[in-house]
Amino acid sequence: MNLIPLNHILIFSLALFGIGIYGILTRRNIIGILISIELVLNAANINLIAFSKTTSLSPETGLVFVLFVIAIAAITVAVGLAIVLALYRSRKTIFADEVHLLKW
Amino acid sequence: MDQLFVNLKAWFLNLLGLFLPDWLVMLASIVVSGVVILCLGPFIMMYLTLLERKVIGRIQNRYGPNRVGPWGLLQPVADGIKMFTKEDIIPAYGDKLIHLLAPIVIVVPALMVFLVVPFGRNMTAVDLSIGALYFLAISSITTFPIFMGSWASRNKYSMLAGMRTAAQMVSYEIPMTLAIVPVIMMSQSLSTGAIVAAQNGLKWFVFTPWGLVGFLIFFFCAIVECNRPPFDLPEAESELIAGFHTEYSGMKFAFFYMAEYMNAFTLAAIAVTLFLGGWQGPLFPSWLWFFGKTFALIFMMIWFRGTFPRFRVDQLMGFAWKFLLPMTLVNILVTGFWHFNPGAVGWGVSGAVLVGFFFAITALNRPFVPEKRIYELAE
Amino acid sequence: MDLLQLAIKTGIYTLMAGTLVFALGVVMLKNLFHAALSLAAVLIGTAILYLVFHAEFMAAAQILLYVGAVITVIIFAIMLTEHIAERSIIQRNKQSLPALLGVLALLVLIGKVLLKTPWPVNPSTLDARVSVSDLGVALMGAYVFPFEVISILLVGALIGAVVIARKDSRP
Amino acid sequence: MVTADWIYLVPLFPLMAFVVNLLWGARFLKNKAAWVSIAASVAACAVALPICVKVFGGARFSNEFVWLTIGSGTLRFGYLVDPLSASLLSMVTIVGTLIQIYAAGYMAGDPRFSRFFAYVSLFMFAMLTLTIANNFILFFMAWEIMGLCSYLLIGFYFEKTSAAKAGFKAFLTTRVGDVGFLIGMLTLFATLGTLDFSEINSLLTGTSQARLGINTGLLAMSALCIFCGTIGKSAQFPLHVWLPDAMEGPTPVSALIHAATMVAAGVFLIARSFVIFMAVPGTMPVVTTIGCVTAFMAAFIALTQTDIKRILAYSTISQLGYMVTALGMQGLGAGTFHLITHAFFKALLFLAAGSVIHGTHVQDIRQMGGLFKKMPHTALTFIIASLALAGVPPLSGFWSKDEILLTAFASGHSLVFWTLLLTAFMTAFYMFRLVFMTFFGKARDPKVHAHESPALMTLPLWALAVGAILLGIPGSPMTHHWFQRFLAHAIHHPEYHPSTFVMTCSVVAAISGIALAGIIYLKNIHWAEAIAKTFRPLYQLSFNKFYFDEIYSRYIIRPFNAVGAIFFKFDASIIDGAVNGAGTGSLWIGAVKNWIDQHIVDGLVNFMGTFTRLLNSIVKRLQTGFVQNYLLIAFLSFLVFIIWELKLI
Repeated sequence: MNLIPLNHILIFSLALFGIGIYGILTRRNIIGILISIELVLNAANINLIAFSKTTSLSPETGLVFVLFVIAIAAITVAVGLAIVLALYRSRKTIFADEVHLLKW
Repeated sequence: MDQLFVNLKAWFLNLLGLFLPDWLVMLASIVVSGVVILCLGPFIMMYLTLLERKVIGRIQNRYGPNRVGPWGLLQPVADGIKMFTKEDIIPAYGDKLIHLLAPIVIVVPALMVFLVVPFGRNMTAVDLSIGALYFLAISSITTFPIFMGSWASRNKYSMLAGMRTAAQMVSYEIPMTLAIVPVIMMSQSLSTGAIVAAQNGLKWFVFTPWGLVGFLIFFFCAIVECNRPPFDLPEAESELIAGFHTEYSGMKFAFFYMAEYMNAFTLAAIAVTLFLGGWQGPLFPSWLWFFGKTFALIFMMIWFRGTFPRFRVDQLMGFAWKFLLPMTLVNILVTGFWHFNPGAVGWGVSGAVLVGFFFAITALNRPFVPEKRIYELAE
Repeated sequence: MDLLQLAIKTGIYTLMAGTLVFALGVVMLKNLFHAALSLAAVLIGTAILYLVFHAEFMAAAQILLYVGAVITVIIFAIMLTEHIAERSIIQRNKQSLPALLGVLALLVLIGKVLLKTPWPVNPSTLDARVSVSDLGVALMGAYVFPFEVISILLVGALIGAVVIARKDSRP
Repeated sequence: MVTADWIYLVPLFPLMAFVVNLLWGARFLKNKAAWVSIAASVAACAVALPICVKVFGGARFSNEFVWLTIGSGTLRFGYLVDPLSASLLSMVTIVGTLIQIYAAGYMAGDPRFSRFFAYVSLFMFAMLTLTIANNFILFFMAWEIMGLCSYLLIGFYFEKTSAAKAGFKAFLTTRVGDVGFLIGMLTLFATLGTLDFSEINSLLTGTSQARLGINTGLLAMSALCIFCGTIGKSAQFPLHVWLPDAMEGPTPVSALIHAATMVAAGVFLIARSFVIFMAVPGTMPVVTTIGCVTAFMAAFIALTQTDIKRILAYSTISQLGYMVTALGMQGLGAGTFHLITHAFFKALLFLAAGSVIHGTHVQDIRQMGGLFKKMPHTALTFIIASLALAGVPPLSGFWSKDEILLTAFASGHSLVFWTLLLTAFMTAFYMFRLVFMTFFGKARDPKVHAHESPALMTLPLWALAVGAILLGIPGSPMTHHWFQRFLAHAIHHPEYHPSTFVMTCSVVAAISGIALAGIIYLKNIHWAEAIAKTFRPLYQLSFNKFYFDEIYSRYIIRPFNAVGAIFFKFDASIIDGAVNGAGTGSLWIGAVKNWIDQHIVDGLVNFMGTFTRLLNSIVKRLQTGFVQNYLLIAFLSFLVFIIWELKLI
């Protein structure tokens, strides 16, 4: 760990986070959005582990949190994709900008 | 004899150490073990194919391949040469990149698993502290190439087969993982070496009730993981031609073929380490015990291939979710019980619980009666 | 010895760079399947990064859970819906410019914050190795409540997902 | 045993008859209605006569109950039966019953038969209440109801416009009198503080110092005003015009109301309030002169009249004049005695005239003649009554008229005596002119073929004839003026000894009148025209009833209408103008308000509407429906938040 200064890791995760956000905002395909969400969560995980390794008092807290984050990610993907399937079956499209029933 | 190979490697390293800086020597040891695995893998795969064809032949009351070399020993070499020389077709509308990438991605994990397999006393390549988990993680990656293969070839049959294989492998991964849990509970550690050490002196886990059940479940899951019959539905010839690797020919197909057999070998090896005491054995050198047990299991697999008819898809899935999964959960329960009072009492109670639960689940799983179709006549 | 370290360091940086490239791939790639695979690559990259942090269990868990389960489900979803999306359809909607600007601004801002704040590096934890058993104890000890909640959440979510995605059996 | 308290029943029986006839008359009773009202009046007789006999024996009944309490004062109604009201009571009930029996025959076949008898019963009720009333208010209420009944009965044949006009005229003229009467009553109440007869008597006949406190001037005025009521109701000099026209009504009505009872009510009023007149002697000459003038004038007009009922009407007016002059000369007994006797033979005369008209269907005596043989009963009773009226002894008329002449002579009113004597002569002349022209001589009009009336009509004639003959005795000297003493025992007034001179004068006047009539109208009829020509102006004057009607219409009605027209114009132009002006004004205000409401209020509301719509169109752009837009907005706002919070820039 002492090989790499903490800041670099943070920058790296920040970059990942930014790319993820950009992906969420621009991807037309809903599954694309879901993937980008995974990316964002992953960036968070990196930070968690980096901090648990360097600063936190009890090192295992970060790790436990990473486990929980992974569980949450799994849940989001499962529910998200169920919705995508239902959407696809009913509206024959999975493009976010085509699903605009609530448009004024 | 036992430490033959270990001493051989130590000797070689000292030889190198004479004229190389020590970090280079470390590197060399890594390289050596790497090379050994890389050679061992394909070699085993080749002779597994031969063994399988010989045994299936014997089962079908015929000789296996015996034309090429004495008793057909060179047959794998011939196959290899055939694979090399065959024309390599790439589907036109397929996804070229993914198409080429698929065989690589399937072989690499197969080889990576060898890392944690303890061939003999202190003959494991890298004794990771999370050996078992590593094995599980790597085996879970094998679903990817199947997707890539079936998707890249852009034809309906491979797509369908890909979906089925993936579903099948994902469903059986869970019982396999849970089957390992009792072993880890009892051996207090994830690393394969520790697990084998926990089984020394004929205290193989298989001789415990939960061990037996765990072994059987793990063995079934292993067979399914590497798509061997009777669970080889996806690339069943009669239905889906060659399943997800229909479009592959030549060397790419060889990779798929090799990955399949290497998976078979590693799964058998892991089964042995977890349940059959790995290289523990009274008389013979540790690695001999290990290879003996592993080939015994492989023989079992080939035997299965020759005897059992193929499973239907829904039976396959139902078997995993509705039977294996509950059994593993109960098994974990029983090991908890066993941990506190092993021996005769343990056998009695856990045996009763397991058998009782077995019949309970089979009773629960009423045979699937397809929904009665209501044909509305066109008005 | 520093040579080895140097090698490792360069290895790590290239790993990070590669992960970033794959991350961009996830966002930029037109073909969704490629995006999913590049996501798998990113996840594997981060798993390796965890190894650097000596969090082997995390790496293995990440690969097993994330790559094995999550990505598989995503690819299932893509397979089920992909055939309608021809390659030609543009995959990015029109608000990419403002989003880009926003993200860049975010990066700049938080970057500044990160660089400016002096993170208190606790030397004792640097070389502490968290073994799997410590994790197990923590999970079952201090964090048993979140653990139970997560399990309930998982069950609920999965059942919900099944209900939503189930083909409507009602006529 | 009939006790005093039954007296209430006397007026109530006719009232019940009225109600029965009114409600069920038309549909159920039809021509049986007559028996209902006759039964009621017979019952009234059965109750009233025993009481009167008791009163004749010296008894006196009076009782009252509290009708109304006004603040501290209370209004008490009740009955007072003293000699005066008892005599009148008996007269009214007997005559009323006989006339109703006669009317049953006379009105047979009339489509509004039951309604006629309802009105008659109502009249009987009013007359009886009037006679027994114990205070002026109850008296005045009965007085008004009688006025109403006279209007209804005069205008009974309302199809004929003349009848309707006559009814209207009668009602209005009596109304004028009634107003005077009301004012009199009010001033009386103002001065004496009470309207109860017995209380007034006790106040005015009491000791002097009680009387000193009373304001005599006001009392005189109230007496005169009360006398106006009599002038109106009893058809005295200025207000007598309505009586001749009242002959439009059916003959029994004329008999009952315009001969016997109603007109007598006026005289009865003066009798009732005689004490007031006594208390203020100054008013007496006024009464006398009015009475005397009326008597002479009416008799003079009657000379030249040709309609049988008009002649009798004028004779009634002159006889009333007699009674009023008697009362004016403080001859209470004489006046009332003449009232009673006159009621009988005048009713008889009218009924007989009625049967004549019933037989010949003609009212003009110039078309009649020689009816004696065809209608013997009617003729005989008619002749008896005429003799009584003319004052031929021993009939009742002679005694009562003689009493009045005696009072006039004895009290020194020589002028009055001689005019009354002349009037008596004229009365005798026109009565027998009538008798000879209708019953004797040749039938002048061949179309007229008379027939005798049925028994139902002739019987009451004979009953009345008996009354006419015998009733003179109680008041005659033979019984020592029992009647006058009976009447006046309470009020002391001068007693006069019968003088032979007065008797002889009156007999001479009567006989000469009859003889003159016989000479002219039996033998040489042409003398009549000759006299008429010689005294042309006098004849015209008499024939046209002193042109009273014309005078009234020109000098009273026309100016009255003119004033009315002026007021109408004023009302139409100014008041209506004001009202219309208010209307249009509010219209204008409404219009202005409408404009304001339309433009300003609605404008405001619409503005609110459009403003919100505008706002809406701006804000709704935000809802693009794209999930990622919302995310972008969230993200950018998050950025802004960070910049703001952490003050990075």
